[in-house]
Amino acid sequence: MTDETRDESDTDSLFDAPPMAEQERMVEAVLFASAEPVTVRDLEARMPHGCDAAEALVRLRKRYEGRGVRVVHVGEAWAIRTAPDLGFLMQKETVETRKLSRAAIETLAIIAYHQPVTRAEIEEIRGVSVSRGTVDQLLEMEWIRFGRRKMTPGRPVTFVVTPEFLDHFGLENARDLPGLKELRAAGLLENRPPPGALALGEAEDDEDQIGAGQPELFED
Amino acid sequence: MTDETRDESDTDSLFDAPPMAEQERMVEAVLFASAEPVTVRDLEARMPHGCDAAEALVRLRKRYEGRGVRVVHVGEAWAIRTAPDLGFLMQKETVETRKLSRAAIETLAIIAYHQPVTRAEIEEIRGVSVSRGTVDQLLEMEWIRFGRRKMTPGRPVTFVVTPEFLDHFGLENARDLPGLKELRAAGLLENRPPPGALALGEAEDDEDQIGAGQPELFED
Amino acid sequence: MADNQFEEDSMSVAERMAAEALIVDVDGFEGPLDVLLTLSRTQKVDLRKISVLQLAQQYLGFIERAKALRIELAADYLVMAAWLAFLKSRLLLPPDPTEEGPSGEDLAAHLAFQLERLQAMRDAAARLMARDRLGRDFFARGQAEDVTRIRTVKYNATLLDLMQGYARIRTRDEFRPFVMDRDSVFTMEQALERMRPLIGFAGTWTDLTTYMPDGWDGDPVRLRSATAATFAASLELVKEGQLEIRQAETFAPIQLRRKGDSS
Repeated sequence: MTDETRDESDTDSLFDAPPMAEQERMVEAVLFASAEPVTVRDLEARMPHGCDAAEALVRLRKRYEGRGVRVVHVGEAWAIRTAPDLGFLMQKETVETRKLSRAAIETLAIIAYHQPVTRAEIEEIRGVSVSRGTVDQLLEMEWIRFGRRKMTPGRPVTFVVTPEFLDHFGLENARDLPGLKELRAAGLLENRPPPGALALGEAEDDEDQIGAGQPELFED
Repeated sequence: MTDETRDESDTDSLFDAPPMAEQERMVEAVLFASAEPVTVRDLEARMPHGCDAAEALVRLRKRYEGRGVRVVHVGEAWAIRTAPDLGFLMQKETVETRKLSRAAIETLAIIAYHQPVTRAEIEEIRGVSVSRGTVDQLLEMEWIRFGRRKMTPGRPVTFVVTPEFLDHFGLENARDLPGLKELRAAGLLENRPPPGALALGEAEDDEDQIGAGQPELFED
Repeated sequence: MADNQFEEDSMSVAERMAAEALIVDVDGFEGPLDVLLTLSRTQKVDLRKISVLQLAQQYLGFIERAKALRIELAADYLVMAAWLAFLKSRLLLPPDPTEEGPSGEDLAAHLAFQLERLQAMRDAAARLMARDRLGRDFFARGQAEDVTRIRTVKYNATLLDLMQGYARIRTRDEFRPFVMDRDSVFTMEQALERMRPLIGFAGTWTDLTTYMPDGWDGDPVRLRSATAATFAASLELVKEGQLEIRQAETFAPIQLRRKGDSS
């Protein structure tokens, strides 16, 4: 670590924040203590006034590169997780995840790649109605949650994936979903309305809405 | 540690044990993920054949010296724990502002207007019994305190308001509280009494009586 | 991406078995689109170059055989069959210029798109499930330390609360609402009458709700009327120069204060 200079320069506040090395220790302690990801905001709320948790995190992450545990970014938050190549040591800790049905897995993938997505859109993609149980199971596992309503007639509710989903699959954010870019480039994430007669009246609004809404979700 | 040579010299077994740095990573991951402290024996049972968990632990422990977490010996086993000087980070303080309950406000008002006043007197004025919690809450807030005992049978304890109370409400002393006459003038007493309790038209007697009674209450 | 990820070699055997199974095991399918996707594999081409006409025929054949075996088919399988029969006729017949609606090609292209999209989602799902996963490949802290929550509750009351509380007891009006001609309507005149004497005590910013009449907070109709009247009355008093009124933001509490040095 080559950060000795910076700490001393932070002297303009009345109560000096602790040196960066000390802030790094604090972030380390909090992340180690928590099984759940912790947000920068939450870290700073717990650390003494004036701390720069984001900076401490960057340093800490670097420090743990290549180690047995890693500092990972999960959505808006940070966590320490064991390195994936050491999973074989952890048979004892392995959690049996509930076996998901094919319908549930597909529904989950559709929500992840198309979010925010309505039930009708999921059904349109799968060509079959989505059972309540499937959605309930995913909600219960906290892998999906309700997003904001769509501005289309009936204001249908949408589904989005959660930080728990990202954590479970080791994703920093929803943009990191495997193959997302290629799928989008191939036009396969579009919600093309069926041509002509089968199109509902709102099909065009709908498309506009999705075209507008989706990048926004992935962009930030 | 003066045993850097040792790792490389372990070449006599058919399957080489992983390098010591790798063993250290493994111990780190297992200690991190395990729900309980782990013994050297258990570590070695999990690690590939030929590993020296004790040595890896020594190195890992050294690596964590001065960090936010430490590798500690717990009985026969090893665990990762928060550095003791950072224990304060594991506490979260929250301050919530809440409106005082109606019962508490009324009790407080009676104490303020009638001090020193016994619990029995408060109950008589309010017409309902005063819960212990209400009084305790006011005592805890340091808005009331015990006054001297009454020279009546049973020598009941009395309550009076505190300087903190006056401070909070911006009063010099309890006599600054608006009297009943002023309350009435302010419209706070204009509601008609329930039928039967006090006849209408007696308002003036009532006022006299209260006007006479009140100074007495504040006399000491 | 969806190029040639299916094992083409084993396809012929697998496909023949699947074709048999198709009939016996309709329940195993996730709807008509799933059946179409399975059938499309027999064509062994990129989904973009698929022959929808051939696919429609295969599907109709599948429905026919299912019917012959008296297998009960869910309605959406039959709807799809009807739609594919329609599509087939559109694809086979020369386009009728007088006819409205999309061409057979458009409909076929859309179906091909749907199949490709479904296949893409399946591949994506498989890739997702194959990722390193928490609790299987990588792990969270096993011995999480709980954060001790130290919660301090600060109670608050204003002098007005105190006086109103006292007045309430002294007049024993707790359970008696005002007696009104229209008992669910609180007029602005009444609110004004109530507020005028009270505002003398409002030296500091006080919540509008503290001026609400007693006994009007239970029934939502009465609460609305009292709130509206109290608010209207405060505006009136502001207009008269007796009160100041403020609100930090939309839906934030409205607060009132006696106007500075008036009288």
